[in-house]
Amino acid sequence: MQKTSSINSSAVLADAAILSQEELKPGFFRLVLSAPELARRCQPGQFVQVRVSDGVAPLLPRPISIHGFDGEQGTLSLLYHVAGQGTGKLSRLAVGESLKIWGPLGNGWIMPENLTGGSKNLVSDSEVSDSQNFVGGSEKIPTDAPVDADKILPLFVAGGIGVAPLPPLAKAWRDLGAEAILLYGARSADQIVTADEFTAMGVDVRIATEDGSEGVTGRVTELLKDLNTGDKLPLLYVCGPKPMLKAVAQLADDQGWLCQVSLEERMCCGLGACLSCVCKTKTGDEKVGGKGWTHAKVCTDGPVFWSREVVWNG
Amino acid sequence: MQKTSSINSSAVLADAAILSQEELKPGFFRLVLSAPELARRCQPGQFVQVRVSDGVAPLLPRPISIHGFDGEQGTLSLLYHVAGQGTGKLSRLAVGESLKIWGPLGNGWIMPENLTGGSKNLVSDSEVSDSQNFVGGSEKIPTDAPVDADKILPLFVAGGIGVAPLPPLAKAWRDLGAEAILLYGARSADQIVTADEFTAMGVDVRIATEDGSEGVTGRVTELLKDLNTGDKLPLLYVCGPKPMLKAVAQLADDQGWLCQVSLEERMCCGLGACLSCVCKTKTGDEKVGGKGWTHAKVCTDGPVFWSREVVWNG
Amino acid sequence: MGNLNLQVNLGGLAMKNPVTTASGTFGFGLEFAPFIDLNRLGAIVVKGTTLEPREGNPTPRMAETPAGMLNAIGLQNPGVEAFIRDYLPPLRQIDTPVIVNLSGNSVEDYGRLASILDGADGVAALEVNISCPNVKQGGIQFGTLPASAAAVTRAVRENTQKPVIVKLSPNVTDITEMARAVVDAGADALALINTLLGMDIDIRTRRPVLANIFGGLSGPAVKPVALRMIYQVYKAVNVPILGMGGIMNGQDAIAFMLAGATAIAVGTANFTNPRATLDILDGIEEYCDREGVRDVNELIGAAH
Amino acid sequence: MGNLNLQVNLGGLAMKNPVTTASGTFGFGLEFAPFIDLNRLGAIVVKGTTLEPREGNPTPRMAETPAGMLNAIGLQNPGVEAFIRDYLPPLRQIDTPVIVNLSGNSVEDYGRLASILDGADGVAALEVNISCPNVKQGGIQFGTLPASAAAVTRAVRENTQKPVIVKLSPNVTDITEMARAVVDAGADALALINTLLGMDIDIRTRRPVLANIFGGLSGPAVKPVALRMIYQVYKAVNVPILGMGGIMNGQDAIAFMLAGATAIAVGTANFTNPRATLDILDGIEEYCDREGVRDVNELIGAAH
Ligand SMILES: Cc1cc2nc3c(=O)[nH]c(=O)nc-3n(C[C@H](O)[C@H](O)[C@H](O)COP(=O)(O)OP(=O)(O)OC[C@H]3O[C@@H](n4cnc5c(N)ncnc54)[C@H](O)[C@@H]3O)c2cc1C
Ligand SMILES: Cc1cc2nc3c(=O)[nH]c(=O)nc-3n(C[C@H](O)[C@H](O)[C@H](O)COP(=O)(O)OP(=O)(O)OC[C@H]3O[C@@H](n4cnc5c(N)ncnc54)[C@H](O)[C@@H]3O)c2cc1C
Ligand SMILES: Cc1cc2nc3c(=O)[nH]c(=O)nc-3n(C[C@H](O)[C@H](O)[C@H](O)COP(=O)(O)O)c2cc1C
Ligand SMILES: Cc1cc2nc3c(=O)[nH]c(=O)nc-3n(C[C@H](O)[C@H](O)[C@H](O)COP(=O)(O)O)c2cc1C
Ligand code: FES
Ligand code: FES
Repeated sequence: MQKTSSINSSAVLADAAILSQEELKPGFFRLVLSAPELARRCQPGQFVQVRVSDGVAPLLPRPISIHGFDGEQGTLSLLYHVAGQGTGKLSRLAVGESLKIWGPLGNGWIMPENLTGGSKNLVSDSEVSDSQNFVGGSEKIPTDAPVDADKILPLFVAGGIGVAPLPPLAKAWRDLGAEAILLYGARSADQIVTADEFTAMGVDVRIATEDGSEGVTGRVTELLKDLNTGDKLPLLYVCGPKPMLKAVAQLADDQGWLCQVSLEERMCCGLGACLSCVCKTKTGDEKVGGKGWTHAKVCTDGPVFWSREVVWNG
Repeated sequence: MQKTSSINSSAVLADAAILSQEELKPGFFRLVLSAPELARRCQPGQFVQVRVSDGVAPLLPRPISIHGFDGEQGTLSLLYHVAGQGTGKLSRLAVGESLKIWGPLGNGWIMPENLTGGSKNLVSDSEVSDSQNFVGGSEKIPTDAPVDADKILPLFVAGGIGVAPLPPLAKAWRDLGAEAILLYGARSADQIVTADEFTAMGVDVRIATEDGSEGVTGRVTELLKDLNTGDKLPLLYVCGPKPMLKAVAQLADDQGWLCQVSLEERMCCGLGACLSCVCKTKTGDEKVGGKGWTHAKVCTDGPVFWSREVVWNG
Repeated sequence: MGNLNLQVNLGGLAMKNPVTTASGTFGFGLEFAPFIDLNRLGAIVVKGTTLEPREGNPTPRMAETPAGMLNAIGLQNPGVEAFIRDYLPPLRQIDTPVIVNLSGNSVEDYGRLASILDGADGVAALEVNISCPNVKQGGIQFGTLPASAAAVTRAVRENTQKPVIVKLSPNVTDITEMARAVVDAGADALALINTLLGMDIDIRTRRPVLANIFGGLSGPAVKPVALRMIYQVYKAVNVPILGMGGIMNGQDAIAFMLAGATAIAVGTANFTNPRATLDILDGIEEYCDREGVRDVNELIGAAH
Repeated sequence: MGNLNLQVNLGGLAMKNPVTTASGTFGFGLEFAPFIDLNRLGAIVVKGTTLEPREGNPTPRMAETPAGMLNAIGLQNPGVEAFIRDYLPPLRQIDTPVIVNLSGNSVEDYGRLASILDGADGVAALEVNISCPNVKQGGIQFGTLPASAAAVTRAVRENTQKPVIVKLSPNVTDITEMARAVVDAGADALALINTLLGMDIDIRTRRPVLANIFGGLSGPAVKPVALRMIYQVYKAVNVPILGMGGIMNGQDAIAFMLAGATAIAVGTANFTNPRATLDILDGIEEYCDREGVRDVNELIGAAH
């Protein structure tokens, strides 16, 4: 059977009206859209495809994480950084104009409710070798023992615009009363956005900037060293550029912490159809003559993977 | 020597700010631009190239007639009808935005001051056979006898949006105190624009609509029949769709009237460089073994030609 | 519109309308089920299938270009056995014929694939992708030599009763020569065009953008080339054509039919709008309605 | 920027910088004088010239396409004698080498054109357009058969002392085969790409848009194909390349040089911006400045 997990069965196409567009810091924008049907279906960590033109420039949609959603209000918010033609054009759209977007797409972060109880949520390290079921990471936990949400220290780790998909997740942990930490690294203070909104949710926000203009001087990995985790097991939720993901995943692995990463790849469809967005994930089948890896689709098998699923040196 | 008449030596490239954009009738727009250097150089009947995007959609500039210019104010106005992608995009631009335009391009209408006196302005029918000098029509008059401006009845003939390049010409004749007539044909009343501005200049405006919703029912040629020209020689200035130009030119020819037409062709450069915009003009060299016609460039040899230069059945 | 006939016949494959999907851009079909009713399509052409599973090329596998895109997926697919086992059963639930696109390293590969798929219930026709490197001939594409294209066509023809559609590569000097070669070898229909070979360079890194260096260009940018080749091939051979290459809307689809296509495939447009196929079908109907066309078959080749 | 070397050598033609114009898009040069200082260009390639004057094709001769355009001018030009008499003298006043693009109906035509132009003062090099139908061979293009392309090249080579640049057609299966054939026949440099053969159809009239039916596709749409061919040819032969095909800005020009071009030509971009050539030159300088490039020659082929 075709893996149904890799079909975005709840995705919808929407003509989303722009409710607000705000430049938070130079080049960093928050866009709020009206898309009731879509907003109702979102899970933290999912993304949408955004078509910024109705012509050929640019031709392809841009994948953007869901920064916030409100099923009751029917709204969706996106946080983005102007990187080129597409995001540049997006930033020049005004309230009242509308955009074609589709989603929610992909598998999001593992949510607290999926950590407790039920054996289906628990996976031992040895099961990593099951290539058939491994991909589509957020449903299984690669630890040796069951974990309950109240034994977990949620640790959000953001590099730059990687902060975008974290707020809905932080909200979910806040609703459980969990103490959570955001480690947020950026080039400089003028690239730090929405940090106060995490603070407002009770998240302990710690900042590192490369030029030292805010918080600790250095990269986000600095903040991970000598972290006091108390008697809890840290669960890292990491989003940022690939080298940062890799460094954080390495650190987490060394410490035996749980770690999820949200990957990025160039995408066409976002639907699992075109196979442009693949990443190498482990199959564990070396022992049975396999090559030990396969190409998973970032768009539908991810974008969130357990860090230990990912082949980092490939 | 390369014909210097086919180089737009006075053309300039301008970043023209939009001063106003007004929808006169559904789909008919008047755009006023700030382009001081360019405005100073315009002659009635010339056109500009307008680049409506800075990307690839559309890729090529659009040729639009100069509807008005004011050298002192440094402004230029364009009158256009939304025909497709390019003019559609143009119509959505707002005050404060700017456009790349270049011009003035081409040879405009014959002006009253070029009609009187000096032998250089006078050409006899027999000279039509001079292929070297014939092209670039507005400087010579294909009649048997010299004509003075005060013996002329200026007759503006517009088909639809063909009214666009006529106001600066009407102004020039008004400044001479000439009695002028505008014959204006359109599909229906809601495609008649700026007629009152001609009236305000003292022009006798006569309208024909195909559906009879304004003026005479029928085509603009209806208005030409039984026209009382008094003791004057009509000089027709015609702009509109090709079949209409042809019909009017035929009528004028039959009557022995003077007639200039403004032609349209698909253009790339507008500068005489690419040769996409050609039309067949007469060389009169059949008798000496030639084929009797050549390909002239609408952009630099025209867009205004004497109707008798043009090969209408080619 | 009730009176409009949309049915066409693509070399023996009866289709309820001319709209199909371009292989590799529509996955195995179900990926688009959240957005469109797959039953409304004329046919579904699925991702290119090979004898063995393939992991394809390293990333980046795609790059956007002016009005187009480059891809170098490298035929990642689960292999024909897994296709028949895992992907075909749900497709059989849909009331739309499924066309399987096949690729191989050798003439024998194509023959074996054809015979395996000939026995598969739910496969309506085979589309033979000849833009694949011929391993035995040192990587030269089957699709660029008339003789090898004909050999591949014959191998497929001899191993199946199903309609054989041969998909031509546009990277050739004379597309009509290729068309004649494969029609003579038994093709029931032709599909064109596959992608134009292209590349892009990152001026910051000073390296090719795609890990594979070269990739296939598709999208609106290639439309004029596609229309030209279809127009030429329509004149040259007497089998129906499945036209594709940059079709974005109903108007484009009509232009392809006027050039000579009996049916059309929607490729890159699926990425720009997941409802593209049905929007295009609606656009075709609107055009026929407006222009008084009672049967889409009237349009085929009408620009000649 | 004062230290930046922009000089390049295109098969014996010394140029003060790599920016030239694509034949047929820049007229005879003076048309652009109101907008740019022609003295700043690396070279000017003028409109295709033939032995006799030609009136070219009927209109419409051009159509816009997604990110590109089709043209079917049909080589309208005043003929080589009128070119030398009327157009060359003012060009001699400009301190920029003039490259004349030539086209013929037969191998002999090319030879005669070359010998006439060889004697013309102010002609710095010849660019041989081999994308012309060979009347003697029933209209097949010289540019699609290695043997006829070589014959044309040889005819030109034997009749001139000036650098011979052969301009290749992209409408071939194997561009490297063509490149090798003309280099072996004596080409000092290669120019690529000429236009891709394409067409468009008007769905209202149901007729081809161009009076000539087919036309040549140029502009950003073809850029990925141009880059690919230049990359391939750079690897295959050892003569300098004049690269073109959709160059719109300095970044595009840099990509072409990285792919292997020694100089670049600006074509369709001249229509979108009459200052395109100099804006591109400025863009090349800015890139070099920003990236610490001291000599543009460092960039040539650096993506390999
Ligand atoms: C699942 C996912 C979620 C994302 N979420 C966000 C977000 O919330 N906020 C945000 O600012 N950015 C996000 N990105 C990155 C964003 O998609 C790119 O910055 C954007 O596509 C760049 O487009 P552009 O036209 O502005 O830049 P260009 O450089 O002009 O893009 C050119 C091409 O490259 C592709 N591309 C370039 N960079 C990337 C990239 N990093 N990932 C994928 N494709 C890329 C584009 O799709 C496009 O086809 C996300 C990417 C993915 C894959
Ligand atoms: C000298 C000249 C002066 C003109 N003056 C005016 C004017 O004052 N007001 C006005 O409304 N229109 C004028 N036109 C016509 C105007 O240029 C076209 O309507 C416009 O280019 C259509 O562009 P589009 O993108 O909206 O339509 P599309 O149909 O999308 O255009 C597609 C392509 O065809 C070309 N094209 C289409 N129609 C024409 C045409 N009639 N003439 C030339 N090229 C065409 C365009 O340049 C473009 O490349 C003039 C044309 C010429 C040649
Ligand atoms: C991402 C992608 C993958 C493709 N994979 C295949 C394939 O597996 N087999 C094949 O024959 N064609 C493949 N193609 C080519 C398309 O089927 C089609 O021929 C081409 O894209 C032109 O159509 P378009 O411009 O509408 O996309 C692929 C195209 C794209 C964009
Ligand atoms: C209107 C037009 C006319 C052209 N005429 C010629 C020509 O006479 N000779 C020639 O070799 N190439 C001719 N070309 C091809 C260009 O020189 C160039 O190779 C091609 O347009 C690709 O470059 P571009 O995409 O930058 O325009 C012409 C192109 C255009 C657009
Ligand atoms: S983007 Fe198409 S499969 Fe992931
Ligand atoms: S538009 Fe280029 S010559 Fe007239």
